[in-house]
Amino acid sequence: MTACDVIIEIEQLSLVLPEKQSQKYNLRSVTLTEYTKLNTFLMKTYWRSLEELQDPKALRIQEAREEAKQKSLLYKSEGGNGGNSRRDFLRTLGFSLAAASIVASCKRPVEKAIPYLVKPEDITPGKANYYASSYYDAGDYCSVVIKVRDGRPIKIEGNELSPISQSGTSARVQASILNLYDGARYKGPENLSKKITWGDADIEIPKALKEISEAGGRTVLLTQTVISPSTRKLIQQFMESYPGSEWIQYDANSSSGMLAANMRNFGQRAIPDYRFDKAKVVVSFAADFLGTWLSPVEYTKQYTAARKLDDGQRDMLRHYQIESHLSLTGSNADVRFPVKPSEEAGIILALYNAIAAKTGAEQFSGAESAVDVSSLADELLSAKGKSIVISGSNDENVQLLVNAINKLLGNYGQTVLWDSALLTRQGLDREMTQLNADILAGKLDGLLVWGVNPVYDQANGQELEAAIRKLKLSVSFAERKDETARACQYILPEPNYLESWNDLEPKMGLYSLAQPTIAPLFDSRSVQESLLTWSGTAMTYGDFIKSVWESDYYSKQSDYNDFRLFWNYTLQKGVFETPSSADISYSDEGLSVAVTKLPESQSGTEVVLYESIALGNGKYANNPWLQELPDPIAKISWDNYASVPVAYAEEKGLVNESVITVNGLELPVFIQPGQAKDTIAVALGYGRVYAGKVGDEVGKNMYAYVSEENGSRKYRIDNATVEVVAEATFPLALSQTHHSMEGRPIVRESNLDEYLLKPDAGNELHEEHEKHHATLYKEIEFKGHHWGMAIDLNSCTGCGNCAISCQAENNVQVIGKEQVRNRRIMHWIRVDRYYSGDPANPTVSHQPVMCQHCDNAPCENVCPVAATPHSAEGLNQMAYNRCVGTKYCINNCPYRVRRFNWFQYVNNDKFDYNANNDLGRMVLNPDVTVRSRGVVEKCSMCVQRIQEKKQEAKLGGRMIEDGEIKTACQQSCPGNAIVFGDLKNPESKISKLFKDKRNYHLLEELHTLPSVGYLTKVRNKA
Amino acid sequence: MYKTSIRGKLIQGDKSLSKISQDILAPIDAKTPRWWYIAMTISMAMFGWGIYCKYVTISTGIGTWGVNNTVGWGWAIINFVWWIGIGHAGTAFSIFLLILRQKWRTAINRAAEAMTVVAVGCAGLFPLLHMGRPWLFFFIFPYPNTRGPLWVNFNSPLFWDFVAISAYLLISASFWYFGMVPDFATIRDTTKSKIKKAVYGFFAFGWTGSSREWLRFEALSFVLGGIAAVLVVSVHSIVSTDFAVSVEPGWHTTIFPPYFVVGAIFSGFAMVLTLVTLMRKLYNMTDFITDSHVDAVCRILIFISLIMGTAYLTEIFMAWYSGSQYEMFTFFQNRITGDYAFQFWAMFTCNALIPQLFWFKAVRSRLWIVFIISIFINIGMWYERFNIVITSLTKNYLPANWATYSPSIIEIGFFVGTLGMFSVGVLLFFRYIPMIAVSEVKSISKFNEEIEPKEHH
Amino acid sequence: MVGVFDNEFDLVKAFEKVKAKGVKVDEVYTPYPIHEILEGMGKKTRITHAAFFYGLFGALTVLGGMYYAAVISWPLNFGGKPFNTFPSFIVVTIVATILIVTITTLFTFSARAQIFPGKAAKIVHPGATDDKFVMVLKSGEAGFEAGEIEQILKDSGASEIIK
Amino acid sequence: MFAEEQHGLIDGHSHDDIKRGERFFKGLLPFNFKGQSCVSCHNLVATDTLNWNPSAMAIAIKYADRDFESFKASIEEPVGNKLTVVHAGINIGEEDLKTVKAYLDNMAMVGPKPIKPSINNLLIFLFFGMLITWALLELIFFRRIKYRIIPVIVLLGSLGYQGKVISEEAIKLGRSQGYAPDQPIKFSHKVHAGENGIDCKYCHHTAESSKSAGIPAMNLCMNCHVLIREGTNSGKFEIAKIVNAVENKEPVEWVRLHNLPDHVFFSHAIHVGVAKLDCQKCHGPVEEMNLMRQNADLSMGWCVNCHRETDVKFKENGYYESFAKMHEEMEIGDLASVKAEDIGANDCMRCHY
Repeated sequence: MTACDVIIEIEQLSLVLPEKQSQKYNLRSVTLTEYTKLNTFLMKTYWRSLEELQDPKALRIQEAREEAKQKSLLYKSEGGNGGNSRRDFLRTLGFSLAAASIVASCKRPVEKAIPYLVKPEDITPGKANYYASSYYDAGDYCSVVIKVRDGRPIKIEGNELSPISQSGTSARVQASILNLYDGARYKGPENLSKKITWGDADIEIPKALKEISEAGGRTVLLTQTVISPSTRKLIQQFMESYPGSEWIQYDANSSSGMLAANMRNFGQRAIPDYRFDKAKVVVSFAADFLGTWLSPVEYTKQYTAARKLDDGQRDMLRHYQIESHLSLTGSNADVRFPVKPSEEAGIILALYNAIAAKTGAEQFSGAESAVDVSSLADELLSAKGKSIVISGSNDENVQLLVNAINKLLGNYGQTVLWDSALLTRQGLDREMTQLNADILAGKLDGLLVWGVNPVYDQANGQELEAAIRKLKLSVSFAERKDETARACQYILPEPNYLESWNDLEPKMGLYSLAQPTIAPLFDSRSVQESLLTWSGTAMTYGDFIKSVWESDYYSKQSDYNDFRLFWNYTLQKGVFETPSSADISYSDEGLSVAVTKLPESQSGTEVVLYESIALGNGKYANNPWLQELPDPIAKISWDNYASVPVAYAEEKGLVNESVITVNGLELPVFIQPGQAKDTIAVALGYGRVYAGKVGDEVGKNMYAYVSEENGSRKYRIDNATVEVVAEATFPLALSQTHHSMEGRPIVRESNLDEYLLKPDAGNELHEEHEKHHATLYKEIEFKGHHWGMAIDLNSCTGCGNCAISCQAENNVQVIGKEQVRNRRIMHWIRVDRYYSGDPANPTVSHQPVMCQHCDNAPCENVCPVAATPHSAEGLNQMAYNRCVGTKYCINNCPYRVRRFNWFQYVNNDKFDYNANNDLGRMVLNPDVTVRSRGVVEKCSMCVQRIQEKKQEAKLGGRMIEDGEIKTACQQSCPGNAIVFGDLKNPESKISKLFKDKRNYHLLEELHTLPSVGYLTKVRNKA
Repeated sequence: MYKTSIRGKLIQGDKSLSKISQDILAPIDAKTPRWWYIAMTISMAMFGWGIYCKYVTISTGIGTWGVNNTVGWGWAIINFVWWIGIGHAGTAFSIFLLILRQKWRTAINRAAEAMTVVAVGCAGLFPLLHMGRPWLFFFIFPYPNTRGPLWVNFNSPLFWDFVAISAYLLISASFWYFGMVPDFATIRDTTKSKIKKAVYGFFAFGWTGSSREWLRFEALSFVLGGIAAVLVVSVHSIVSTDFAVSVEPGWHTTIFPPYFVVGAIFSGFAMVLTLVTLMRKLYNMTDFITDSHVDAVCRILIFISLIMGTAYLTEIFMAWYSGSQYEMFTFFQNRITGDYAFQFWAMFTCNALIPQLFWFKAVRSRLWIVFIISIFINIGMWYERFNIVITSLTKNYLPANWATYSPSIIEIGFFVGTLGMFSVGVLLFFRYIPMIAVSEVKSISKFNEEIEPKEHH
Repeated sequence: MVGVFDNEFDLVKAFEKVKAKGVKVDEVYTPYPIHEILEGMGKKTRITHAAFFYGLFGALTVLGGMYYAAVISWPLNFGGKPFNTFPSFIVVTIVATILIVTITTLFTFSARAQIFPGKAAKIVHPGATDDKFVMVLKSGEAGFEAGEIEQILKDSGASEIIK
Repeated sequence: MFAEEQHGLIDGHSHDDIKRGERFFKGLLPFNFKGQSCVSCHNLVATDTLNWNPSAMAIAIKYADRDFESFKASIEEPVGNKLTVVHAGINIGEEDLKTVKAYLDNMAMVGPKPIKPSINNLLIFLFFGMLITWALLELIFFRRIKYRIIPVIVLLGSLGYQGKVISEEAIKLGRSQGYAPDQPIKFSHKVHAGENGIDCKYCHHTAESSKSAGIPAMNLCMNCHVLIREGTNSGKFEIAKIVNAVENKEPVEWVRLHNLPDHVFFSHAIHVGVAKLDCQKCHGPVEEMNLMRQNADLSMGWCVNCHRETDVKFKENGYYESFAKMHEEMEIGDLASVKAEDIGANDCMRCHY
């Protein structure tokens, strides 16, 4: 870096991204034609290189001319300034501290403004557009709205119109925006690492497919569960054009056992629609339905709705969780029983028997239950038709038993519905197992892999890889690098979901559309289009969907009498619902056999392999936001680890970061309160080896230990050999290291019965502190607005969606494992998790903490340079460009919500994440400054959103409506736990919540007068 | 009037005025001793490492330190307060003893003042470089600007700090310098080297020793002494407000200003003792820095040590008496016991217990024991600052934020660098500047009854 | 006429005698201040008074400046405090006043005592800064009789008399 | 081989041709043209902002890709009225003209000659630095000048000058008031907004509704210039650039004048759409500027002080009904007007987030 750069950085307060002039991509709002620039930039970086190869000489001359043109402009622009001599004077002066200011002006870069040639109608520079779309991957479905700013998708919001996700999203959905700008995406079609054109592929592959087909060979299209009706249709077409080809759906984290059981009981290869909002009692056997099980966003919405108390509701769902490792769901349960995984089946059987005994159904003998279930059975029976029993087990027999219990409880048709069955998981494991064996046995000729990664997530991945390499034809449609694609002959990258059309049917009768929000960044083509082309249909996939919708769905509605209107409105709303009903009856086929085949209780150590909240099946391991999201329970990022019970650790003398081996695999230890005795839990989805520079070699791949049992994948290791590796340590990036509240009134809670007697139960202190509210001097009066936020601790499940949503909205930087471990995580909103009670089975509390925007803010008083005063609207402001970084405010914030830029996190090779390349930086929100090294940052209550809505109101000459402004954390919160609004407006929801008896402020005894209120957590223990 | 017969001689040996000049100024004219070069090399090496660490800090960021989002201040602030404390000795000696008419101070105050200037210089580096963007330090100064103008926050203790430290540095440096002007004149008039004559002549500002000069010099000393006395109290009181004004448990307490001032004088006197014993040994200045000087400082240290002990106990009592669970936790579970018990007890032992050995004359009269104890006090005072800064920050209000802190090699290097800088400064002082205020010593020499007024013949 | 003495007591004795004669002593050079002489020379300094006014002026300026900046020019809300946070201002006022007093007094001293960088010393006797006490009398003064004065000096113990 | 090295070809032209062309262009080799040469109208270095004629560089770039015939035609048989008038009477041999073309082609390749940096200010600055050194040495060591006041005055004076330079530069730091760079097209606001009276918001039409006022897309220019192909001042050359840009889909790279630092968020909509400020309030008399110039210094103080002086449309805009108490005060007459500052316009969060 030259001296001038240094100074420009100083002068610009280094908030700009210092880039080469030619590639300068201004991330600020006022630039006119970011779209144009963007495309030029991308062409330059990725496409023009082809031309360069073709005619280097011609290009050189052209470049020379370009350069000359640039130069001429540079000189001219200096000439007009009259500052010519000044610049030169400074240029020759060199750099010293005293003359720093002088030198600074030496090289003010010439900024270009390039207007559109022809302005697109729907783009106004500086204004964002929103497009409804849908996210679907690895069984997670979410209806979303994409915020597109100057041609770039930059943020994902939940779609309020969707009956499934209802404006909620999950952390993975929020982070999916960054997948679009992932450097590990394939840039174009390849054949054995050589670039080819789509034309080549369209000739070679159909030829090979035809040859296989004609020779009577076998080709398999291996996909994840496909819920797109149009795609299912065109896959059928494709199968027909190549006889002998097969289509296998495979889910790495499968629900095969459930599907198999439902096929027996109901004849449906589907999963019924669980309605937690209609339930009074939920008993979950290791099903992490708030975190990862089936449709967690939807279930969180329903679950929290069934437990809300602020709208005069006086009844709450009661939640029992029986599980071995403390899951997100378990942490929210009213009653939780830690048991060994192999004991679960016995307990379910006992529960069945207890219920059967009272309902007069057949009882089965079996192993003794580890938990006394009689009272549970009574409670379930008293809530007949208003309860749900679920199990996370992937064992068909267990699921048959669970179905039988639900049947006995009369839940079908009440809380468990078949009319709107869930279609997002359809993979049957035995099909994949067979395919795996066939590939190894050489019984397969062609393999088309789309959206799955068997080389990574099958236990015999390496053998499989070698076998795939030997296939006659192997094609991967991978969007980004993965292990299976590496083994394939052809890589024909599919575009990101934000770049392509799609239609989805996540539930029966519920459809939604996905539309492109940006032109494909790379030379990619949707898989559907390839399949269409290869099956001889010359049609784009977008047109295909339209034709399918015109023929299939247009007739199912009566609102619009023109297909074009129907299509446009549906596209605008993103979702389309038709009433559906299914006439499905239950048959108890196989139950008596199933109970004999239940997994038996084991005596050895059992290892539970669970899906992690952040990474899921590991497909997006290269997404640094997800890698850095602390696990909601363990608060560890950037690794998977062996969760061991407290007692075990004490017995073996283990501490956090010790190392143990599990069946020979070394794993770092994390002592997890609530981990069942004799069990260990390790997350799946880590240990990718070919994911990209962020995701490679992070953690250990536990899929290698996934075995098979009763025809489905078994996420458990029985009788594991566990040994302590003496003296060894492995660093873990914990973002919270102390787990007890130390008796402090931080998370205040009560039980439903107490609350019903006295609404301020558990919150008596609040009134006490209010009484002492006194001040020496006149309080500052807020004239127009006073923004405030209320957080319902009863609704917060701790899922971590808010952290990522905030990260995307506010350009929060990723800092990597080492810095997280140094306790320097940048997340503006964090979810504190406390344990209380018995370490073997603790009570868990989640509490999101962000800047409390105190009216008597301690941080404001101590900043010497006035970088953080209070605004006239009650916000605690942070002017980055004024901050000199004394860190005093950090020290004086009792909540410790202020974050410091310890390093330059943007454009720094030491922090090689998304902000270190042009592509990754495209996700940055142009309305929020990118902070430089040495300044403090913190939650701003999304002031850019406040300003935008205020501007809209002012332009419309109207007052701001309550609920119009939504902060990023609030907008997509699946639990509706966060409410933002104007405290000056007595009618606003926030004003009402602040008067709620449950409302209190964090550390209110310090009289900091926070603008954030918390509503006490009310549990529903018996 | 000072009675030599009662309180011992102020200067040992029968020295004429000219002999006093010669003895004190000898190191300046003499050949540089070998140990000086060795010591200088070591100090320069330490200093150099410090500079490298500062370079790393500025070029890469504060991230190279061990501080984090919970513990925003680490060694930098500990060392800052420590150095400022040491920097109190000079002024304290000169001013308080001047006010108290303690004639014996004259032999020591120059060294103490020199130490002050260097120590405050070292101290000032820490708050400057612990900033995230030190190149913008001038934002802290309320100068008219084109930003509106945007001023500073006058409520911030850091702003007070900035004013206090810069004022203290300027004032103590001028106080020190103007005290030396007559001595520079003496060197100018006694030295044989032409270069020295010119250089010291320049620094002497044309001093001749005339009565008009002495008259105003006395007035100046009076004024500076008077107002600097306020500084001794104010500077460390202000430094203490960095902590006392905040809301952190263990910081938010009114005892801090007096407690800090006394602590500062304590550590300053200890450092003076360290330096003076060394000086006496190395330059054989036993005649000027007499046993009684050392004895007097030791006696003062006993007294201050008792105050320190009381302050510690008061703090603990107040934590309990306040009934605040956060305060209680900080003192009883994080200092007296807990993760930081060692640092607490090291502090308590070094500051409140070990100096009690000075009750024994046998201890006071053995220079090497005095030297060791003075080092212990310096260490103890460092631990005191560690206790205050780190224990409060690591475990504060929300347990979810609790974090540990350990310094990085860069932070350690920074501290070692200032130690090097300090000893470089002190060594230069030994070498080029009169270690003892010559004119002042001369003025007290008349109290040595050996120099009787001569009967004229 | 210059009288050089070896010690303070002789000088003071001679000084008193010369003064008693009614002869004005022009200047006395000593290695350290001698109060009898300083008083006897009859000179007064008003540096202390000046310092007081500097202080008064400094304090008012600082306080006024802060009030202007924080209340009038751009009032900002820090932590819900009133704009005029007088107690906070006091701290800075004290210290800044001390600084102002020190610097202005130093300049005053420098100007009045004619002690400034680069001044060439007019050395009457090189020992005056070491161990000699030097008294200078001007021959043009009223009542100056060379012989008489010389005798007084000699009697008081002058080690050297330069004419 | 030797010959080739000496007369090495650049882009198809020999060194000699280029040299010769340069001489013709600069009038060193005179040709018959009313005593003028090319350089009389076509600047080599952009200095005169009122020169409506295309600069040498602009011509060079335009004709670099075209053949000699079209170049020759533009000189000898120009189409535009203006060009016909000014180019009338040029008489230059074809071979000579070819060398001129060679010279221009070469210029398009290598770019204009760099301007040699002027170091006057630096020299003055260093000179004062030396004066300081001298004065110090004089005061301390030499002592040759009897009146000590002289070096003291020199010292103080020099320090003052250097201080002034440094503080002025520091204030100017990142500012560019008066910045008026040459643009790729000689677009005159005076002609459009002044003489032809086109409303600002016709071209900058998003100013009222978006944060950005918007630089008009080229197709907007074409609304008028589809008909108007020749200007009174600039002839056809400049307008042809617009047409060319639209036809060849080459966006025009304007040089931005108003560059706020990246940490400042400014919205035109609030100022133009809500506060109804005139464009001239900030941008100055644009209708009088041939070459667009940055009028205000765009400093924070400039923003903040305007907020202190400007009234808010408090009663007119329904949004401000949220400020109920202030409306009451206004009713009873306690409050005469509401300045932008009074509703928090000078809060940090308004511009920095």
